[in-house]
Amino acid sequence: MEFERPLAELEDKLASLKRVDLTDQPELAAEIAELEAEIGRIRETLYTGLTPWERVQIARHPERPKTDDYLASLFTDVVELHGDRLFGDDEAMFAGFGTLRGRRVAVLGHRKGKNTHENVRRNFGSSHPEGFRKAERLMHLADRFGLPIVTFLDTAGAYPGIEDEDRGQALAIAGCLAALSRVRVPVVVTAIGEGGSGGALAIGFGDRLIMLENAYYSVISPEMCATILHKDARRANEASACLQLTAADLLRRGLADEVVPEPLGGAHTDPPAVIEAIGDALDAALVSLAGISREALVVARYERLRAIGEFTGE
Amino acid sequence: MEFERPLAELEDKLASLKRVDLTDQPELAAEIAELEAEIGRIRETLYTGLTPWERVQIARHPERPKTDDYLASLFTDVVELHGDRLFGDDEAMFAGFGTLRGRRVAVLGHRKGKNTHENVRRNFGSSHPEGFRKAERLMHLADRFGLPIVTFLDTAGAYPGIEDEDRGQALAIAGCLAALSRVRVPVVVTAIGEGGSGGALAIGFGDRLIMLENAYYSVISPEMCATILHKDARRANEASACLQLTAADLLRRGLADEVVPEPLGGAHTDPPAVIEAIGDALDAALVSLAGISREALVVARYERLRAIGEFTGE
Amino acid sequence: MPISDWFKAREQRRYTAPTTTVSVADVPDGVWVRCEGCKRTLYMGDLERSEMVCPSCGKHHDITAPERLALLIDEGTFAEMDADLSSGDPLDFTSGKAYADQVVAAQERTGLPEAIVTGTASIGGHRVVIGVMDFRFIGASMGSAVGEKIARAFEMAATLRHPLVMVTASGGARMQEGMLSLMQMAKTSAAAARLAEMRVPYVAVLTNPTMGGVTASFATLADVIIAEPGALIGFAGPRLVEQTIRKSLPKGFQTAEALLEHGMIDMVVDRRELASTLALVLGYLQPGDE
Amino acid sequence: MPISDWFKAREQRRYTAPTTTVSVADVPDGVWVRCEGCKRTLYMGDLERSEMVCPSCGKHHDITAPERLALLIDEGTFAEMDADLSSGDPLDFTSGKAYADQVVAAQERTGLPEAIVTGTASIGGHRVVIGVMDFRFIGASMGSAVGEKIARAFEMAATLRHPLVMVTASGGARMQEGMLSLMQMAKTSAAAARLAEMRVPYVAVLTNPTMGGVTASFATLADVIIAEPGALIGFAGPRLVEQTIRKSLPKGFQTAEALLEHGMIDMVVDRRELASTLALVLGYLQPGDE
Ligand SMILES: [Zn+2]
Ligand SMILES: [Zn+2]
Repeated sequence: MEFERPLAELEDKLASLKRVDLTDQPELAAEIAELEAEIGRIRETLYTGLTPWERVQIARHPERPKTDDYLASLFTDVVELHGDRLFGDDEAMFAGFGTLRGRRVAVLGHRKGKNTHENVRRNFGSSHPEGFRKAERLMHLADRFGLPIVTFLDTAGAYPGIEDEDRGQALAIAGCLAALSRVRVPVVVTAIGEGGSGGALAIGFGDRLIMLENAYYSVISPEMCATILHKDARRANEASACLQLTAADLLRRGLADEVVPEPLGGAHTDPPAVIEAIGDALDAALVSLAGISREALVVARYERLRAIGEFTGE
Repeated sequence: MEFERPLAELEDKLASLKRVDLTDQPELAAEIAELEAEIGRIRETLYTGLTPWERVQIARHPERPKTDDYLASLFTDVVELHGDRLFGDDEAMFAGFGTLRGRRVAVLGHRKGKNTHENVRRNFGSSHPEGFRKAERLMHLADRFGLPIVTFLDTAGAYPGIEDEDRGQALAIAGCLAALSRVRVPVVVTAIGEGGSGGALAIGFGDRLIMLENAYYSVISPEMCATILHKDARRANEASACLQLTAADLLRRGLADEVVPEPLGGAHTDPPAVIEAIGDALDAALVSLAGISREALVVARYERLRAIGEFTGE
Repeated sequence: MPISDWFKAREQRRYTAPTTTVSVADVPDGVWVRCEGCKRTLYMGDLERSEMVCPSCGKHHDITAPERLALLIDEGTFAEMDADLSSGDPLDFTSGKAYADQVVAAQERTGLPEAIVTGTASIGGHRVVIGVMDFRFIGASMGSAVGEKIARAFEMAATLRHPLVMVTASGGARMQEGMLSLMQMAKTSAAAARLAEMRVPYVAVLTNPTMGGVTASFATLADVIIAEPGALIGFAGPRLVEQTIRKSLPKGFQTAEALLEHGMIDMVVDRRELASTLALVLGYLQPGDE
Repeated sequence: MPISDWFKAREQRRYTAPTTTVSVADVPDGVWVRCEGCKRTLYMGDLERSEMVCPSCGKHHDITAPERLALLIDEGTFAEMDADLSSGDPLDFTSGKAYADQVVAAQERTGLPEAIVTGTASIGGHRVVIGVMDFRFIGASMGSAVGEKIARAFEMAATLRHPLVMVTASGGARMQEGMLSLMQMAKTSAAAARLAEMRVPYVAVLTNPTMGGVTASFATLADVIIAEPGALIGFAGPRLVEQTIRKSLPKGFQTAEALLEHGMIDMVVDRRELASTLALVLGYLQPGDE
């Protein structure tokens, strides 16, 4: 990633130094040690003081763990359900059942691919209306049979295509919002990467919101915000900061309930640890919601949503 | 229509006789009188002893009053609702609200056109999945807001196209059947022309079934039945008789509640009278259902359906 | 043979060589059959051991209702319901082959009283009500008796609050019972809708072929819809569609795989994994609160 | 000018010459305006008398929330709700034009505290709760205050069991309030879903333009959806769609008429018939039993 370049240069230098035979040039040993210390300091500074835009880039890192990775590592007995029963099956949206540490749940998740082939099939994680309608179908199933809902957010947004508009992208998203607000089962949302606008929100609110440290969740993409404000998408850096889209921002505002830390450099540097940490957070959230009655859950979720917003007057 | 040909020939002869100047040939007056009497006798025989296949032909007569005619004559304050909110609006299916003699109801009806242009737009009255999904949407609306449902059947059947199959024709019909069986409002069905198979049934059962004398309602088209049985669609005449598809047949079996008589020759010979008679029957049916509680309606409709069928064993 | 006897004779059971899709080759004792999928000659014993799925090409050959039950349910758990229900001839339908004769012939050929077998059973330890249609019986078309057995199965599931599993195969409504058959679509759909209102799960398994009035009623009203690979599933028959649109049908039209792509079914499951998949799905579908 | 005063001054009211779609011609006193639909020069008085619908080409020019209210509701029946609610600046958003300044400027320009006016009223004798958005106010984008007023309107409809009528126009979520704005989509949808569960009717009137987070939330969750002719309605903005697919958009894309054809809305109604159509529809939508 762009902001990692100074670090990468030092690391390259270190690597070449290490290739030298130290028996010929013993004075290099000290230089190497110093360089290693320097790299450690820079790494620390670089990743602890990440700007929002840098976090957005980490959230988009191609090696970052994806919905599929969480499904594979955290869940047993996974059953994928396909189709909206209306028009198609959208591979950009996972819908199904799974068992998380012994607990049966319904799972929804945006689905980016691991490679170009998968990404083409999955439209790079941007759902068509069929994906949202499949998600809504699963919400109703979960509600009928008392399965808690766990969702994984990782999308740049709903796909803005001609056919998507013609087939009611807006209505499909609205349908999810209405359904998710009324399901009488616990809903736990995890933001694991990108949280782009309405396409993320469609499966992106509930009784708990857990965010990875470098996940972002935003009303608009930084690039489009910059385009609107400055007619210059390259000012996304600045826009990212204005939008308050980081996990820390959401936690501070009470929109997120918990931020799960990532290793230095981002989740992709140690996927197993990050996935396990999300598993712990999910499990704890589900435990905390397990005793609440169906009616109380819906009332509490409604009140949670109703409380969001800052305005003047009363 | 084919079976009317002998009558038509006599009527032609009568017409030519009447063009003759009787002052020259006074002996013709007696001949004319006799011919008129003969025509009356034939007409009486022809139309009172109609075969099922002849009734099917009358039910398909292009001049027969259609859903649009009933809408225009019987209802005031008609509001048409469009669209399935998913993919399209199907003009082969009318959905909306109307007021019948002061009573507000939801209206569904198969819609044939009056001319080629209309028929192309309306696919000759054969619905696509969108038509059934629009109908299902209206059923739910009527249920939510306590509007009795009145339906008009007049379709050769659901359209058997490639795209229709791909977009779930079967599921769309099944959705209507499920919804119509559970709506907590009165449902009165009128069979005014063709009642072709699943496409008719989708809006074709309820708490009362009123049939016009020459309307038919059948599990399969006579032509397709003949093709299956005899590999010869021209034996539809024979198949029509076997299928017991006339209004009288349905009344006898308890599937229809009432048969509204048509004038000699069929409904197209006096549309206003037929439409008014259907209005009377509809009104009476709605009155008879008006006092029943929502729960009792659904239970009674379920029991009505459950009682249908003749088999051995218990 | 009644189902109960059939289960007793389970040790001796043999799959029916399904003449519709597998042609018994002219080798002694019908021991060799030819797969219509890959045209290879297979040893019937091998085909049986892989549940009538061709070990070579994966083609799923049609199987009978008793064979299906034996594959799906936990041994010894099946209790048949409504075994004495069978078709009358309400329309005295004699055009073509007389309907009454067809019924008797089907009963003799299949050993079944009707085109569907229903009962209570367990699948992977999950108590269910189950119905399995048998295409050999007048194309498993749905007349009064079939509709009645289906409606009763839904009602039994409602009463017991056990999930319902329906394994379908059907040419559609049974035209020889006229409007009584068409109304079975409404009757079975009403029973399915009532069960759904009660939050009792319903899983459908669509097998080859499931068409017409069955697809357009209870079969597709399930919470989860599974289909077997290659199964023909649709509303209108392919020949009617072809005649109507006057062009040839696209490859794979109305197959389970096409329906999956068009979003109409949840999954396509190999027969050899069907029982375990059903058990897995049933584990998630516990009846909800009323 | 507060709505109450505005109604008092009704006799003197004039439609705003909507500079976005009608350009005031350089004739004295702005008495003549040019219609952007047909490019003809119209006498403003004629345009006003036809409710800002061009008498020549039928183009529906944008109108303000007070103008809309005056057109739709029975005279003297409007009681405004939550008139003191307006936007804060929770993110201290200063990139581009400072948000706080934008709000003040919009308030001064429109005389409205926020981008939506809500209240109780009658339409053709039917008691309703009504909300009308005003596109002049920062594109009637939905921030916290707009979302709050909408949620309260849904809740008032629930309490009174009176139908809700929402007249929308919006560019979508208000980005200057960040995630607080996005969450208003969920909040308003939840309020709409709750009202629907209570079987209280909800009619939406989508006017030009209704886009983004408003279309994708409460606006399309109505029981009956009406749109004005030619209104632009969609999720993604046309420019974004064009950039994404890299080809030009089909004619009529995202218009009310296209949405009607695609089955997304119930009807397209001429503004001059909107009040009577609403009254007609409301006559059918009586709150159902709970
Ligand atoms: Zn093979
Ligand atoms: Zn004009």
